[in-house]
Amino acid sequence: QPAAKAEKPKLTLGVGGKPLLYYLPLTIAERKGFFKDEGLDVAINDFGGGAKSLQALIGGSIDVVTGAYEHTIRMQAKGQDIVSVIELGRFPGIVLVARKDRPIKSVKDLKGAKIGVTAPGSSTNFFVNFLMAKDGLKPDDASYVGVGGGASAVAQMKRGEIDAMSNLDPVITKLEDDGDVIILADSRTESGNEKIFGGENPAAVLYMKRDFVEQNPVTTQKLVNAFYKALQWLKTATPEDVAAVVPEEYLLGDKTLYLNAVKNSLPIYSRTGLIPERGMKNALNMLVEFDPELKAAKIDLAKTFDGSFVAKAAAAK
Amino acid sequence: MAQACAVGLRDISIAFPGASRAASPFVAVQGVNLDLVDGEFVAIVGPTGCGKSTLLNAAAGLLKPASGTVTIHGKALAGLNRAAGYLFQAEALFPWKTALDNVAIGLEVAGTDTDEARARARKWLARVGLAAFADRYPHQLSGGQRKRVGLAQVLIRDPKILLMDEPFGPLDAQTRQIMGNLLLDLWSQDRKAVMFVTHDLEEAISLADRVVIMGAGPASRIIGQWRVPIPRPRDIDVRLEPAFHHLHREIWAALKDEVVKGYRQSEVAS
Amino acid sequence: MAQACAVGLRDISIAFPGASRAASPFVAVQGVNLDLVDGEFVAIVGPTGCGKSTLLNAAAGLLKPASGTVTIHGKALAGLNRAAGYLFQAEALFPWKTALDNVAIGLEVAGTDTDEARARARKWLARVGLAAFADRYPHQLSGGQRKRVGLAQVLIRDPKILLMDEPFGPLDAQTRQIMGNLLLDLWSQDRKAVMFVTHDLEEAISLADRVVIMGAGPASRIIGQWRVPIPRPRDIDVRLEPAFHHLHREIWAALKDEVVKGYRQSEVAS
Amino acid sequence: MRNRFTLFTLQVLVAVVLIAIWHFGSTMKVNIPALSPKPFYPLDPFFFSTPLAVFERTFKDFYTGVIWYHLGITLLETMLAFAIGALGGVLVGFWFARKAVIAAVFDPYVKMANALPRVVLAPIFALWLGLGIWSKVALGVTLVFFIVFFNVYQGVKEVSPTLLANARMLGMSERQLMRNVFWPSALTWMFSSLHTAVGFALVGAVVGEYLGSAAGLGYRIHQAEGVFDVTGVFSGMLVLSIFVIIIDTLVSAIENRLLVWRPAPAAQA
Amino acid sequence: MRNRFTLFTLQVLVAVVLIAIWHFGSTMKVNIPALSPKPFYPLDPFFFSTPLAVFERTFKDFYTGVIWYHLGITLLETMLAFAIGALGGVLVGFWFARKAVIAAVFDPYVKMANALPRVVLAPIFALWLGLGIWSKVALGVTLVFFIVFFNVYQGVKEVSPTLLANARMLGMSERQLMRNVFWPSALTWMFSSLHTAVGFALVGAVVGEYLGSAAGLGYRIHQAEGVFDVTGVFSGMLVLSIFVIIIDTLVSAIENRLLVWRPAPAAQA
Ligand SMILES: Nc1ncnc2c1ncn2[C@@H]1O[C@H](COP(=O)(O)OP(=O)(O)OP(=O)(O)O)[C@@H](O)[C@H]1O
Ligand SMILES: Nc1ncnc2c1ncn2[C@@H]1O[C@H](COP(=O)(O)OP(=O)(O)OP(=O)(O)O)[C@@H](O)[C@H]1O
Ligand SMILES: [Mg+2]
Ligand SMILES: [Mg+2]
Repeated sequence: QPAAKAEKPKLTLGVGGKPLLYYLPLTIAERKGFFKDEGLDVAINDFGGGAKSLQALIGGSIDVVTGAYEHTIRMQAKGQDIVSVIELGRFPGIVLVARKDRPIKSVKDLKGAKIGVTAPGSSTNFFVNFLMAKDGLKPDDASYVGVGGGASAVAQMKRGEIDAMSNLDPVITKLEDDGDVIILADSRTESGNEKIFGGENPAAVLYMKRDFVEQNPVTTQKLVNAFYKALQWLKTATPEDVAAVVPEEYLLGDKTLYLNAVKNSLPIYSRTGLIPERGMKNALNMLVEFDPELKAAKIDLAKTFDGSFVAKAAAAK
Repeated sequence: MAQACAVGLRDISIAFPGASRAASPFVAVQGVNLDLVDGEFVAIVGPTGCGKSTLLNAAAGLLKPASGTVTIHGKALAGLNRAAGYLFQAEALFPWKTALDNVAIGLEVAGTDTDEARARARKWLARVGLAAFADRYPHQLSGGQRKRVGLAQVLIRDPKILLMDEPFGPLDAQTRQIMGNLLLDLWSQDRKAVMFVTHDLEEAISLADRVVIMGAGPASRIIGQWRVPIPRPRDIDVRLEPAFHHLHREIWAALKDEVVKGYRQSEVAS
Repeated sequence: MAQACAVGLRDISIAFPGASRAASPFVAVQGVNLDLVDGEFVAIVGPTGCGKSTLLNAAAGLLKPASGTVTIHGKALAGLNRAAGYLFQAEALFPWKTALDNVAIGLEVAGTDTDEARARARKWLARVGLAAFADRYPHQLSGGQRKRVGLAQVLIRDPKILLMDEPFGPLDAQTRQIMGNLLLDLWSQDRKAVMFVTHDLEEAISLADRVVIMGAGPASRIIGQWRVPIPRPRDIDVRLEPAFHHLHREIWAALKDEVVKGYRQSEVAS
Repeated sequence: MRNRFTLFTLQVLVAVVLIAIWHFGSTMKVNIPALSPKPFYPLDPFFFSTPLAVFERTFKDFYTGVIWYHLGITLLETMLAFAIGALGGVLVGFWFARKAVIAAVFDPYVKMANALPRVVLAPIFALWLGLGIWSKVALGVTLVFFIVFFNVYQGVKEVSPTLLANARMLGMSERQLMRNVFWPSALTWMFSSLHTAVGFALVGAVVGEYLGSAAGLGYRIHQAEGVFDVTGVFSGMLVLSIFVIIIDTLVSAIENRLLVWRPAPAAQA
Repeated sequence: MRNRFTLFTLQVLVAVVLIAIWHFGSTMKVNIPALSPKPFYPLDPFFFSTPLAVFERTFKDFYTGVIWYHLGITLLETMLAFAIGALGGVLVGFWFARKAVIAAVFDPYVKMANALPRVVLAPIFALWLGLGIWSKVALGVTLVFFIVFFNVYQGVKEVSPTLLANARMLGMSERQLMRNVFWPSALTWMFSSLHTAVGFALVGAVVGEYLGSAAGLGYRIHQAEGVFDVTGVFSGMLVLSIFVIIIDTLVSAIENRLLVWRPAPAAQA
């Protein structure tokens, strides 16, 4: 079958913030030439956020997206047929931290706190809500401030504008390194996820419209192959390996910080590319808890992920 | 009337909204009747603020009378009076055009091609004594020069009806004379109808077929009309003739009191 | 000169940049010498475009002469001439102020409180015959009415030096007379120095102590000066006196040719 | 202009037509094989929601009252941004217009500042001014300021030279010139810019909230976007639009009050 | 204004002072116990980078040439946004100013449209216009259009009534009025708005790229922000600023060419 030609060798891929470590497998696949190896010409469009890249997919201006798995669930509730084909991140990588000088030592203490999230309604927001619910708090018990995932998030935390924050790397690593915060919950590690979700919780995936998969099975397969290779490469890579591959600009801010952040993030990348049943349920449970629209909808989780391509990619190896 | 009526003002009254919203409207002219036949040169004289410009605006179709009708060549006027050329009392040159272009525009609008229009405009500038000032913008001209550019702008179009509001106001006596003769030349060539507002009674008598005197405002009316029986062409020395003197004295007597009356009325008007 | 010199123009030349960048500058007036003593009333007459307004602008400090000096009460003028009131030839009322406020502003600027300024402005409006038009904005006034508001605006400040550029241009003969008397009254009260530009030679002679005639432009100069020997007060009938006639004829002879010359010169100027 | 009633009818008509297009575009599938093999919505409700849903949501938000708090914050930010930005623009505009040297020296810097993308500045404002309303106000100010500034600057320079000469001959000091000449003369220009500025003040506030805040309409819109709730997004924009009309009407009222002296605009041909 | 050399010196001086503040603020720690117990940078280089680093990066980007491609795209978008937005603003401005009924009917809708946050509209533009340059151009157009529109509208209405009356008495048709009266009379207003609009066109393009694209300066700034590369962000803004000055100089040149007829602006007191 390697002779089969892609139906659509030139395609556009959307991502909401390519330099984010969350999407590292994409950068690896691109920089290591895995797409080219498969005979694909992938143009990467970077968007202001995950939501915007999804909208572009629905609107038809891009073919595939690397984005959060939860989008596939949400879209099912909205009647859009979106399917993910490979898991890139097995843990969300979201970390809940609190300022050292505040009397917040556990999630329970968040009552009445001002919590920073990347954006209202984003997965970082749901992450805190989920944790609070586990400890018997309601979402209304705290207030949430969108602070983004960049330098200003760090700034707001340092200034003390917010008491706690749910965010991703490298923001978290920066704050950790500077010794400003304590960690309340960490979904970057296996043990952390075990504690929070009782298992995995898929994060970044590669998804597309089902039409696309049906019409371009070979292209899809080749895409999955490329990402699978990137995941395999990441399995054994050291932070230094990663730093050598990513564009130089990614390191320009602060190289040590970048290395530390990669080190912290390496465990989150998927090993197998497959989403376990358990992970899907975890993701759905977290969403359903806070979204009445999803609660009302009947979600068929089996439709959100098609593992056949990953299986083939693994077999071919 | 045997001759065709060029401009007919019948029972015209014109009012402006009052200064404040509550105030009653200000009636500038009331019940004015004036017929201007083809080829007639009428001068309008009256105290300042009596409504001369207002009347011209009505004849031009720029102001709608509150009552009464304006007819142009026998037809009731709706909208602008396209047969007329109007030299405004206020400055109305296009500041973004040179003197030459300001004059040429009148022809260009009518479809004359630019080169010809400019050639003719150049001739007209020479006629009003401004040949050397063709490239100046209005703000670079003196008051009298601007007025003359305006004059050329109107005359170059050769309209059948001429409405002129103090066209020679800011000109010296000598230049006035030259411009007056220019105007009379044109007028006599093809029997234009001219409505000519001036403050200079001598000028009115020496140029016009008929002198119309308006009373002091508000609610000004026509208080007298005099035919000028002096034959044409009238040369400069016409002002020394007894007929001239006689008429001047007669009109002056009628006019003199109006201003004083105007002063008294203005205290209570508006 | 025994009397103090109010305005001294010494060897004044004034040039404007040429129409295009390449053109040589346009010299409006050249080598003008004119001394105005305290309490003197000087009328300036000259063909249109000769540089009368330009000269007044120089005396007001609004234009810097290319060469020569302007002295005011003996001191060289730097910047504006604060001692002078200037009635412009062009419209210069504040369109956003009513007639009353336009007149009152001259006092308010000097620190008079608003109520008093308005009360005095009201009196001044009555003097120029516009008592009933206090609440009008300039665009609601006739040309002659606007000019009179401007007159009141300048006179209310009671400046020691008056620069007047065709102040009575758009007024009828009767109103002119009244305004002229008003001006003479003020002038005689405290020996103001007046520079008065007009096109009306009769007006010049009947008002002024001295009549200055300018030649045709460009590079216009003063071509003659006449003292007016008629004693004051001069009443309306002064125009019938032989002395008046004599002077008029003399000045007119000098002036007449200038205009024709101006026509010829303008063909080559600029 | 016929009269107020006809005008209003026409305005409503336009609204009805627009909403009808929106309604049918988002609820009725059309089948144009040339464009797409399958029947599709001309205005995909995924992106445009439907007018009914939007009105219903808006009504509900007002009815339950949840919107008031957010609206209040956004309006406060808008007003502050508008007031500060407009005041700054007017003052600096006047200042620059009267001091040619200062204007010439700072000219390139003003223009550079005007070209900085506000989205990128937002984090810096957040850093300096915290996450409260002030960082949003600052964003709005950077938009309003330049719009007003450029117009006031030009407006002051447009004063008729004769008028200015007259004012100076009347003995006005620089301050009196400001009050009696430059200010009224620049008013038309200023108000023209204020109409644009009202909209931009709101945009600035909303974008600021969108990029980082805990309340306000921008926050709500962002939240709705995050969960793909287009109805919420459009409902937010509807509320915005309504309020900008209200603010603008206020500006127009002040304008008419201050510019009574103007002749009626030149009539139509 | 003394002369060009003095002016230039002063301009450079301003730049030097600003850069010096930035430099010392970001490289020298100060110790103000009242504000912070530890010595700190007044302008923390983590957020503000340092001028040296920014210049070095900018120089390197130009030297290696990587920036040209991105700059080219952004400039193309800016030019298009500016041209289309300004043209649209001028045309619609004229049209509205001459048709009082249309203006009155659409007035509230124009103002509503002006108040919509462009950030929220970005996905809709992407939907309609794809991800190429056109969706960014559209974003810029929505900013430029309104700024130009409001000014042209006002400019046309400001035409002196006497002048208009004269033009009409000279027999001008509506089209001739446009060309000979309204257009030249509105030019000052238009150019005033164009100076603001140049900056906003660039802002629109950059924000569009920032919100979703594969190239352009906005894209680069977005990338740099994602990895805490403040130097990259500031370098991007520096390049933007330089180019807006160049475009604006062009606009000014055209302005001076078209407005030769104007009297020199009223002198200073
Ligand atoms: N727009 C207006 N609103 C109110 N009143 C006006 C308006 N225009 C003119 N008037 C008044 O109408 C009267 C007549 O004005 P008009 O301009 O016709 O006078 P005029 O005879 O031309 O005077 P002048 O010789 O001074 O030019 C004046 O009293 C003037 O105040
Ligand atoms: N800004 C300018 N640029 C170039 N030339 C000018 C400028 N202002 C005036 N002039 C010229 O200078 C000469 C004198 O102008 P000025 O206005 O002083 O004439 P004037 O004697 O007042 O004429 P009038 O009686 O027509 O008002 C005129 O030929 C005029 O064209
Ligand atoms: Mg009049
Ligand atoms: Mg003059």
